[in-house]
This record gives sequence, structure tokens and C-alpha cells, in this order.
Amino acid sequence: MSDAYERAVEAVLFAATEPLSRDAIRAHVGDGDVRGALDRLVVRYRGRGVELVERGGRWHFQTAPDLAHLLRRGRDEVRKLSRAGIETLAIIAYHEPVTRAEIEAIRGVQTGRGTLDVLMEAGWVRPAGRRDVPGRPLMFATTPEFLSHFGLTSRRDLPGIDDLRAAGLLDPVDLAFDQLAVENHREED
Amino acid sequence: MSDAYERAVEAVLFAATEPLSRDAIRAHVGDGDVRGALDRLVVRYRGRGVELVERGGRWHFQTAPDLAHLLRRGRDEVRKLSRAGIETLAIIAYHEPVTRAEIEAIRGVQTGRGTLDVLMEAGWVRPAGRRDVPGRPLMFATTPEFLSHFGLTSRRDLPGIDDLRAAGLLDPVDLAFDQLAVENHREED
Amino acid sequence: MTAAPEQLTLDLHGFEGPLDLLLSLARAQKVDLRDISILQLVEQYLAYVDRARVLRLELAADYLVMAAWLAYLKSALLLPQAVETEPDAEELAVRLQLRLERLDAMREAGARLMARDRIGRDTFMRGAPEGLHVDRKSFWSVEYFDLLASYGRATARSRPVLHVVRDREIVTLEAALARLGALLGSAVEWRTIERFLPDVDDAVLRRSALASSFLAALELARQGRAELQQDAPFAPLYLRRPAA
Repeated sequence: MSDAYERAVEAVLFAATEPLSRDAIRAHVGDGDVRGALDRLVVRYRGRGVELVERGGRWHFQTAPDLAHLLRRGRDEVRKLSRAGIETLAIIAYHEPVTRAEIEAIRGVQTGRGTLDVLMEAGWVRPAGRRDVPGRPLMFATTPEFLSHFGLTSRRDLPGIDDLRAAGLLDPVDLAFDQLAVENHREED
Repeated sequence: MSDAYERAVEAVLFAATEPLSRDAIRAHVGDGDVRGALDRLVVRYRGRGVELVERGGRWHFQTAPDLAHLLRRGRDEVRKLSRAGIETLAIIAYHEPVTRAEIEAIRGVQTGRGTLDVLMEAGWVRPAGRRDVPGRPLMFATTPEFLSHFGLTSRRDLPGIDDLRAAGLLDPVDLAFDQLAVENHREED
Repeated sequence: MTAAPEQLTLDLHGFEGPLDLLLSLARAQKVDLRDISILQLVEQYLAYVDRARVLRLELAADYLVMAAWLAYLKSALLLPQAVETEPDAEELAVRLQLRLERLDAMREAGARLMARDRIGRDTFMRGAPEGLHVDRKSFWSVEYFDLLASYGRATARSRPVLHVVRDREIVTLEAALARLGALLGSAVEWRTIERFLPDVDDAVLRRSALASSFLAALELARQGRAELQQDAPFAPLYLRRPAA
């Protein structure tokens, strides 16, 4: 038997057009044990054709990934990112917040016009304040939509991030040296 | 225990943008006992926050009618700000405090009376005193709600002109021309 | 990239800069980037650039900058250990290797991200949600990106278009008149106009001087202060002081 509060949480999440935080859920259903209701709903839907997932602190229902082949038909494929776009997105996600110069240092090429633009337009990346160094360069970070889109519960879920960090591959880079190879080269978009 | 066919029917109905006939469902999930799957799903969802219903031979999920008060109005209530509205808001944010005449000088077109009204109604813009020039025109500035809506700590977090240019957000229509100019005048950068 | 280095084509369009090329060469050498030979990698890169030169392919400047840097690294690595180099060659090699590892790691991470179950491709949100009433504060919706893009669009309309004419060194007509007038004072014999030009190396400046001097010669002839002679169109142009 399902309790009334759990039903209400279920209905609100079903009706929502985008993922909802616990606070947003509470704003609609009133005070109660939102966390407990979410936990019970996750169990109830587990293994079904639809499941309840958490992405960056926000919750939504989605179809089970193994049924993708039934649903893809007649739908537009998600837009393909360029190789530069994929690399830039990965660097931002694994290093955030990160400046354009730091992105370029890792890629060894200048970031073409349009690359960050496309990632921001997709809603996956956003400006995230400025670095407190001379010039106050803008930093970039990922958005909650990024986590939702790629099915990540949080940034800790990024594939292999713990191993990369342990190997020191996410440490700040030595800009002075890296600038050497970046100079003069513009990537082709 | 849910069978694979039932799961598939569940997912297809969930993802559908409109109610589906049994034939339409079968077109997605392949041959099988659609009727049986639908019957079992109706039972499974009965009494939940969401229910599976048939209307004129077409099937769809809907939130339980007794919970409609939690959802209140439809999502069409969220209206997109007009292009004029967004531009005006952006100019106020970058130049505040700023008069209507100054906004018009930057936009190159007259700003309709309704545009500023909408921005004030949305709570993003407020009157901010008068300019000490003949006619004492009213000045406008952004509100704390504006900052919080866009997740900004302060106006200093807005990307600077150089950042916008680097991200390709200036002159989006004149991209080719702009690139030419950049190549000819690298020393300007 | 599994091809042996010799089989790499010289099509540099496939590479996004020297670091990308280096990574491809390193990958061809070993799967584990920590085990690659930097010296071997440097030699492969330099050979690659040499072959591009032999084939007269135009290489972007940064490929040459990297080549110069790697040539320096190579000579530093080959120096006897006793000789102190600044900065330390071994350290530079390790840092190069680290950069390749970083880029490779991010490439791998990007591929793994793209392979995840993505909304709109692998999982789907509800197709026809009833929607929730959102309170008045977000009654009007604007995305941050739209705000920034709008500002660029709006200011672009009123921003003055700036045309910059490069400041070039030229010989003005006034200068040519003064110079030619002075030099002609002593020119009793016919001399070609080139003999009267200032002594400059820059070809563009020289053309400017010739053009200005030609006009100056016409003006001086009009004033009766010079005589001109030319045997045929495009033949050498001779000048001298008018016979008294």
C-alpha cells in the first residue's frame, strides 16, 4: 500500500517538465519525508520500464537505458559534438572550474570560436566566476543539465575521475611551459 | 515480477508525446500481447500517483485526478521573454544605471513601453533614481532577484566584452567577416 | 592509432596541432604512455617535420616551434650527464610525457562520457508531462546563454565599425620634390631617374620613392627646372638640369 505522501511525490515528479530538487518537490507537496518517499519510489520502480534517478541533487523519471532501441525510432539523434567540443567538455568536467587558458594548455591548441559557444548553448557549460589572478580570467564549469544529460548522479560519478586524480593527471598544469606549444596555433573548427 | 514486454510497453507510453493506440504501441515494441500488458499495467498503477488510462482507444499515463491540485497550472504559464526584453535586460545589466534613451541608443531601436514593464514585473529590473540632465530621465538597474535567477554572486561575475568575443558571442551573424578582421589585425588582440 | 610511424600519412589536417601529432606518434610506439621513449618520440617528430619539408608541405608555425623545442630537448638529452643544463633535460622530458598523458586521459574521458546513457539518445524523459505551475518569480524565463548572446547582438548593431589602415613608411611627393630639386642642381649629364632615388633596402618603400620621384620630375619639368628624355615607352627615363 502506498502512502499519500509518496503518491504526491510520484505525481509531481511525473508531471514535472524538468528534474526537481527535494526543495522544489516539497514546495509542491508540502512538508514531509521527501527523502524517504524518494527512496521508496526508487525501489518501487527498479527494474521497470521507467525508473527514478537522481542527477546532481535533482530527481526525474526516465525510461530504462536498455530499452533505448525501442524508443529511438523516429527521434532526432542528439546533436553530434565535434572532437574539439568533446575534449573541451571533458576538460571542463574533470577540472572545473577552469579557465580558457588552462583548457588550451591541456589541448595544446587554441580553443576555436564556437567550441565553448556550442557547449553553453547546449546548456552543459556556464561561466562560473573569475579566477583571482591578474586579468581576472573567466572560469567555466558544468551545469546540472550536464549531469542529467550524461546520467551522472554527481561529478564523483565521472568515469575514472578517482584514478585520474590519484595519478596526478588533474593537478594544475604548468602554464609557462605549456604556452610554448599553444602560441600561434588556431585549431580548425 | 515484470515481464520484458510489459516493461517495453510501459516505457513507450511514458516517452510518447501523445496517447497511443494498441497498434501504435505494437509498432514500437513488436508483436506480443499488448492488451494483456496494458491490463497488467493498469492494475499495477491503480491507486498510485500516476495512472494508466484509455480514452477513445488510445492509452496514456496521467497524474491521478485527485492530486491535480498539487500541479495547479500548466507549464504554458511559463513564458519566454521576448528578444527585445532579453536585449534590454542584458543592456541594463551591463550598463546600469541606464536611461531608456541610452538603452535605445545601444539597441538602435526604440524600446516599447511594455518591454520595461515586463522586466519590472518579472522582478529583475527596478527604477534607480533620475539622471541629473535636462528632463531628469528615469534610470533603471537590476535587482538582487536578477542576480539569483542567473546564479550570479555579483555583477562582476558577468563575462566581460573580451570574454564574450572569445566565446564567439559577439557579432554572431558576421562570423566570417569577423574572423577575417581578426586575421588581419592580430596586433589588436 | 595503431599504424607504424612510417605509415603515418603526412596529412597534417588530421591533427589538431603538434601535441596531437606527438600523441599519435607516442600511441603508435606504446599503449602505456608511461613506457614510451621520449628520445625516440622526438626523433620521430623531427623526421616527420623533415619529410614534410622535403615534400615542400607548408607547416604551420607552431609545428616548427615545437620542432625547434624538441631539437633542443634532444641535444640536451644526449649531452653527457656531467654537463649541467638549464633547465634539466630529464625534467623537461618528464613534463612532455605528462602533457601527453593528460591529453590522452581527457580524450579517453571524453569518449567515455559520450558513451554514457544520454537523455534523448538512450533514456527519455516523459513525452507529455502535465507540467507544474511555477511561481511568479520564474513566470518569465530566460536562459543565461540567451542573456549573454543578446548583449552581443544588441551592442553589435551600434558598435562603430573600425577600419584600421596600417601605418606604412612612404616617400611623400613633398620629400621627393625637395630631394630631386636639390640633386638636379649638380646634374649636368643625363642620368636615369633611379640614380636620384634615396638609398633604401625595403622594396615597397623603393617603389613609393620611384612613384613620388616620377611625379616630382614631371612637376620640375613643368616649372622649367628639369629636362626629361625617354627613347621609348617603358625605356629608362633620363633627367638632367636644363641646359642654361
